[in-house]
Amino acid sequence: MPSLALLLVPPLVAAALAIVVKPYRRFVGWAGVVLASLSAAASGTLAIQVVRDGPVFGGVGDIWRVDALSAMLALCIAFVALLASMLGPGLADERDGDPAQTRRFRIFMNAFAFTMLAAVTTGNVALMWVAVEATTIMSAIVIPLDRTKASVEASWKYILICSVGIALAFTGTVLAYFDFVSTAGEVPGSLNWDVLRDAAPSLHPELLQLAFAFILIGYGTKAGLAPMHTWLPDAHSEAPPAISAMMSGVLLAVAMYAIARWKVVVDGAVDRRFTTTLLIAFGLASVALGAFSLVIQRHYKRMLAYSSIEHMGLVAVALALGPLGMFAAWLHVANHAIAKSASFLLAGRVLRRYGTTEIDDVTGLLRAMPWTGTLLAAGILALVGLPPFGLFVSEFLLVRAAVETRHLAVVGMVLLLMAVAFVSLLGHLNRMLYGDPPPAVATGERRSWPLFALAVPIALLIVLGVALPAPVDALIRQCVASLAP
Amino acid sequence: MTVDRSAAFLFMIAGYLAGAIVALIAPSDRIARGATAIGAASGSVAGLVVALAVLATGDRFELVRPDMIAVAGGIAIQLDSLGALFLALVCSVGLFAAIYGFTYTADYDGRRSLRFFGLMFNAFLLGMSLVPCAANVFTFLFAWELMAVASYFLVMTEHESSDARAAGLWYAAMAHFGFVLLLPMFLIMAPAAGATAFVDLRAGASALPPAARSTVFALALAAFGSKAGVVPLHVWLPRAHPAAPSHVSALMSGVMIKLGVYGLLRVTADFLGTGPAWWGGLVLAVGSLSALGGVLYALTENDLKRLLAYSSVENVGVIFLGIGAALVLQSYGLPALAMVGFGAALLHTVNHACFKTLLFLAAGNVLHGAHTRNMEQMGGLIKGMPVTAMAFLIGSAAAAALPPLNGFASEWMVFQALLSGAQIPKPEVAIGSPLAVGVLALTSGLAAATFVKAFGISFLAMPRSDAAAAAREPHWSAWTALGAFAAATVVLGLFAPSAIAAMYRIVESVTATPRDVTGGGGIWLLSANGVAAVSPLLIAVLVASVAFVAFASIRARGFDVRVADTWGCGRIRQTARMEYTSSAFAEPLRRIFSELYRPTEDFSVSVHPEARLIIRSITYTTRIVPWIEKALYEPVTRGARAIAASVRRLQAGSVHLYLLYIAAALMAALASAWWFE
Amino acid sequence: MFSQLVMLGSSGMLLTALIVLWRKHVPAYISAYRLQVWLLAGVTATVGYFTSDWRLFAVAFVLVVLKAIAIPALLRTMLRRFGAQPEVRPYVNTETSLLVAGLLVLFAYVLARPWMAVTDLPTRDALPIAMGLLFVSLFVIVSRRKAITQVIGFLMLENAIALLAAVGTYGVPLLVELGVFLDALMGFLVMQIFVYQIHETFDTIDVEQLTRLRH
Amino acid sequence: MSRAIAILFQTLLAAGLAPLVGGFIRWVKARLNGRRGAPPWQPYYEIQKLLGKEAVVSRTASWIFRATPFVVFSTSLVVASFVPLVAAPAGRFIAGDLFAAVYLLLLGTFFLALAGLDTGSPFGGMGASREMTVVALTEPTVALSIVALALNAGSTSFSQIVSRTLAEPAAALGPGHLLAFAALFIVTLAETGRLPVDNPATHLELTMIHEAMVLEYSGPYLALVEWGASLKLFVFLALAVNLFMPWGIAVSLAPIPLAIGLVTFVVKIGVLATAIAVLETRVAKLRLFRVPELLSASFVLALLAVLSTFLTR
Repeated sequence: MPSLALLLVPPLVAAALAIVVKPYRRFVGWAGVVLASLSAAASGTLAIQVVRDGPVFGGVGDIWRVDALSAMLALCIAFVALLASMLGPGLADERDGDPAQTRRFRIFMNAFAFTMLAAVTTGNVALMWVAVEATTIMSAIVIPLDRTKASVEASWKYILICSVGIALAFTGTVLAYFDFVSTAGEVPGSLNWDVLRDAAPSLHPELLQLAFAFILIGYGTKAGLAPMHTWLPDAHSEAPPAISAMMSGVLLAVAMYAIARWKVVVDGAVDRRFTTTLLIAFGLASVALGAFSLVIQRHYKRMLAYSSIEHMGLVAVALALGPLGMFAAWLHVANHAIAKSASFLLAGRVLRRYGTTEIDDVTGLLRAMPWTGTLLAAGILALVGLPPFGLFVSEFLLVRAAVETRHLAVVGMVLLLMAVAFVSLLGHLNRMLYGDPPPAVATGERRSWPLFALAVPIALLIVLGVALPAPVDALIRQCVASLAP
Repeated sequence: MTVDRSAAFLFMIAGYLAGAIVALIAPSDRIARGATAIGAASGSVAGLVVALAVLATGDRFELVRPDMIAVAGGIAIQLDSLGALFLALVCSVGLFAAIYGFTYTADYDGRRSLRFFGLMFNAFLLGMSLVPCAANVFTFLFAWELMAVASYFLVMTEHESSDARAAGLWYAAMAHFGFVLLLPMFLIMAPAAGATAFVDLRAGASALPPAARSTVFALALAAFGSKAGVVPLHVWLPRAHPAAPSHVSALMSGVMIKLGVYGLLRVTADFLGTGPAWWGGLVLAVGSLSALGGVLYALTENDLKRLLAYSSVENVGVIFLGIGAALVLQSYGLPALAMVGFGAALLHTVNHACFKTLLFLAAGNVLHGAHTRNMEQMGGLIKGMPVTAMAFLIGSAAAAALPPLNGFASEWMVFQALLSGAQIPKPEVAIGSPLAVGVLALTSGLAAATFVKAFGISFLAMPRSDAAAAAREPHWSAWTALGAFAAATVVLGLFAPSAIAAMYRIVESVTATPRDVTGGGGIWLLSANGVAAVSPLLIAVLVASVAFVAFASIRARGFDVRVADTWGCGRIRQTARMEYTSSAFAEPLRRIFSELYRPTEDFSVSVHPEARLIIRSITYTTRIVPWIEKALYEPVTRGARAIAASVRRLQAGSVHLYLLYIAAALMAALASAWWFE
Repeated sequence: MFSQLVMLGSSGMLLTALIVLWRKHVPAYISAYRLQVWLLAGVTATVGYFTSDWRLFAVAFVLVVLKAIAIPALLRTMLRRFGAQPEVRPYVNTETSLLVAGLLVLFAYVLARPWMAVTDLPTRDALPIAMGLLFVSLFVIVSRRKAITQVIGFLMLENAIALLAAVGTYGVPLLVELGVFLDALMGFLVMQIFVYQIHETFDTIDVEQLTRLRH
Repeated sequence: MSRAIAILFQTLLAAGLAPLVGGFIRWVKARLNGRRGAPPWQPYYEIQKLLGKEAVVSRTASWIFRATPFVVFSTSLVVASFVPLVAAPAGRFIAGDLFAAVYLLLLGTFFLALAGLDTGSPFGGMGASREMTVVALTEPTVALSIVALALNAGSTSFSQIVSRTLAEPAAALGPGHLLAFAALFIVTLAETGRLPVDNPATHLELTMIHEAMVLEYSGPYLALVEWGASLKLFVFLALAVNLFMPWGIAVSLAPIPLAIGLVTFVVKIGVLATAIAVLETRVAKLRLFRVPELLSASFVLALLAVLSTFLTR
């Protein structure tokens, strides 16, 4: 229980500290970093504990339930939150924004981290919904940090679309709960996931199908699956880089986590083909939409956002491809979280130096910012699934799972769409990296600590790509086992 | 001496990694260049040791690390003699390219990021040397993509010119196209869930139904063909190779495209075994197309390195002709004759690696000396750069398949393989092989014309620009690489019989067919049925002795030589503008094959502003339009853009539209839920 | 008696939703919303009374304090701030929007058919009405152009779900109920902040202007 | 060992007879034109004169210009060594087969074209470009006629082909054989620069192909180049004669068959030479861009030859 508390409390403390210290000062930032690393360490020990001796329960009426999948996602969230707190405004960049904005960022960034951690560690499906809704609210506030027309518009669309989506998810939750109550009666802790999973065979199939439809559309909106993805490019490209890193990296994964949880419950009652077909349909739609939106794309932050849609589509497809597919899905989620958050933070640095998000105006990146350019190139190469980075392994496993479950059409479509995304992303990277930097942009870059901080995720990706360490392998195998019916 | 092969193998990987990392963090450019060269050279030497050890003893070298990425089957290394041959190729060319590169990249000091170049050069060599050793699907694809990524960045070193950037993108796109086909091909062959080791693939492939085997073959031909650069999929090769620095294009042209050949051999000869006759027919067709297409485009090319790149496409076509003949013979139950085909293909692979690397390194010297790749501005380089000229001459003679060099030996073997195909009683084969022989002969004739132009226009007569006139030899260390490959070209030519015998041993170990075909007898290169024979060594000795006798007898009689101006129908002074240019040289053949070239010609006369009758200048420009690209690749890119445009319109900006999308999705999901049970 | 009372309450709520579709002035929407919350509180109280579950009384009380009094007051301050311009011509004119609302309620009945078969709760008949209210409030958000109207539509969506929970499962556990309340309140506050920001940067609250971010 | 001496004797015979064939053709053409014409052995005088003269070398030329005459002469002579002239040689000392012969001649042409370019004069360049065009287009025809011969002989080695046609004379009259002979005859005219393709007697810049490349040579170099060219003509004629009409060729190395072989060989070469002379007086030179049509016609002939040998098998 203590490591769970150690995981959840630090972000709250950091948020409270930020609220208390009215004019923002740097020590609040450093305190936030220390607390975030504390939470990350806690998630590490929690993961080891869960892998060693099964799910950890906590809180009154077992509302907290951490199994391998929750631990893995918590690890990702904590890691990305640590990155965001280190490289967010107020610490990393020399010229500080105005203190009020930075203070607001620190408060809601930590709150945002807490809500995501709560969402993955709670065992109660309704509380999971509440936490996911809370993530929307916390992140929405901080998108219009600099009050430009675009960011205000993006935040309005984000809050409106996601709230509508989430409301549908709650309808699905209530439907499932209604079905459970009408068959098993008023049982304490009836909204706990493991209780629902065990009771699933006795529930009514046609009702659970409707519930899953609502849930898939609801949480799908949060996960950015097509056609509910429309908020994602605007929100991720207008939010401050640290927030879009957290949103693109792990918030989408939390929504996929919710869908995966409900998939297990629904698979208990309904024939597996129902959820598989729906997931593959929406997954392929997202991959197609993501890939083709990259072909003619003029802004590099929107480019990274559309790439997230494509990767979430891949995860959705992978979830529907049996146990090996599940393994590929969760490995892909972890790899993508690291690669995408690093890429967004690097894009933030490029934005600060070049002042524009137009790809055509950003030229000669390797010459102007050699280290950021190299790291960004590594990040984007990882995102297109090239060795020696981790995404190559998960995409290889995904295709292997598809071939083994005889989904040959899916194999063809996925490979073709990934090729389209590959050529477009590499084309844009090609245009940005090479050539001569515009005269107005200063060239040269000191090797400061943010660069080392950003080199860590890239190194982690190479480690995951070249030699999947045994503990990670065991953790993800446990995730697959924990989702088995 | 029994060399500890796993130690050497690990030393190879360590060498490359050390070279890469030290180059990346090197303080100065010079140290970065040094680290790159030393790391690459030491890695290559170690790799060479392992390869030669396996080739000599013939028993396989195993190294399995299942724990590395267990879920994908782990990292598995297994080197049999076929893989060892290609590893030897990679390492030998890599070794000399590293040495050559040390002085060649000196021009980049301060201008280019040599650290990044060092990292990528060593990663490229590591990727290439791991491909022939891979023993399971994941390791193979990992090495394959690492090779592609590293070579993409190497192509981008000189990234100022926009066409280098375009070349890089084309190259990356085509390399990925190959990967996208490789993945399903391997996985279809994988029998059980987890079994992706090549041993299981071999078992799985034999158990596949014929339809699946044909799909696997088609995918393999397309994927490995795109890496080898066969015609419909060759568009990246003439763009990427010239853009890369010369020693890198030597590596790419000499060795990297051969890994496409290795892949095809591994899948067809090793995994799939004998297949229907149309397999061989398809490879023959692709081979002929590539041979003819490659040489025709090489003929009209004015950029020296692009000419050599197109000539690589032609030589890959010749290799595919060998493989095609072998597959046809195999499908008609003549495995012994098929071995001649495979042997010829392997021999030509080795030979082409030698003389093409020689040509590219010599072209590198020319680029270093004359600072231009355009042959119209070269000329007379033989006077300033005699050694490079001699190297280029040997390379050109070998590329034009002239005896007694190695090009002739392997092309003669491919002829014999095709001839033995002609004896099969089936009508379509009896017509197909002679046609292939005709295509091969036309190709070698055109290749001779191409290389007369390449050598004659750039090296002989008077220099057409000041830079060409001032061209001088680079640092002497560049000669080591040129000398090595020139010697290899000559030795492989003269002692071709023992080379083809080695190739037969390799093919025998892969296809495990009995070897009743008589290998090279001493100095005689034998045909399939052992009757027709040619001895390059004897020819060389005879020609040399007759020439010596003639020279001695004329020298004995004594005659004086007067040096005077070239005869010019009474003109006063001979200038470089009176020489034949490279486009003029190729003009007759371009006119004859004009339907294939479809040149665009535009002709403009600029007249003096006041007096319309006085013509100031007449400009005539003609361009060979690569219509293959227009026909095949343009529709694909246009289609993708059209779909992208329509997808972009989805994100129209209005919140209400977005909410409508969600409502529609909800209705669809509910309908599917309602319809499902 | 219990089921008739619940039916009366929930159909009343559905009627208030139709008012929003029918009328053109924002103050009318606010009063309609307030009425809807009172009815929701009434339904929750009756369910609490008949199932003698004190928790529902507490929920009803919080509903009244929070959603019937606080939120309408905040909405009115917002209105005073922007001036009560008439609702800009919506996408769909009144007649068709009422027609669509009717269709949506019909669809809700078709959808709810399997639920009716499953349960024998007295409040069974109110389920389709709750789903109807949900679809109508979704339609309000989609069809109206003013930001305030969309906020009200969102609030009615929350009411629909609360009704569904109350009717279907006699309320969810207290902790979840608290969570849902907190989310609803936070959501409203954030939306309110955004409406002020939109007004400030775009100096209009017509959402139609918000189409700069494309492709 | 006696086999080696036979081959040496045969090579010397070829070297001796080659200029005579060139002179004989010129003499027959002169007689046909009603002129007395220079005696057939005139080329010997020319070679002897040239060997004594002073050689002029262009200032721009490199060592390739000086080495080419020796390469051209030696390659032609070596090809003559393994082409069956008087006897059908077999065994160890035959250095190559039909393909090797063709490619060795291609080596000679390769260097001759380079020498043409080396002098830097437009004529050399034009000659080299046109020569390589013609050579490139004749290659497939030569290859296919070799395939036609090799098909029913079972391999591309000379002795095998000669002995097979000797064994069954009926096959020699078959369509495959005749078509292959016609194709090879056209190729001979193209490769050695005879009339329809290139006019050996002219110095007119626009029409000469072979002459243009050797324009710059003088003295002993010119002698060697001319000798090499006549040797090349002699080899092609010998190929045409002995592969298609091998009767009378010496099978064993006894003196009598050798003598008969020599006589029949000289008669056959004489007949073919007069045929060429008659053809050259009748036909005019083709425009350069009509030559490909002639060569593609010969390619079709060779292809038909292959098909017919296959059909009749």
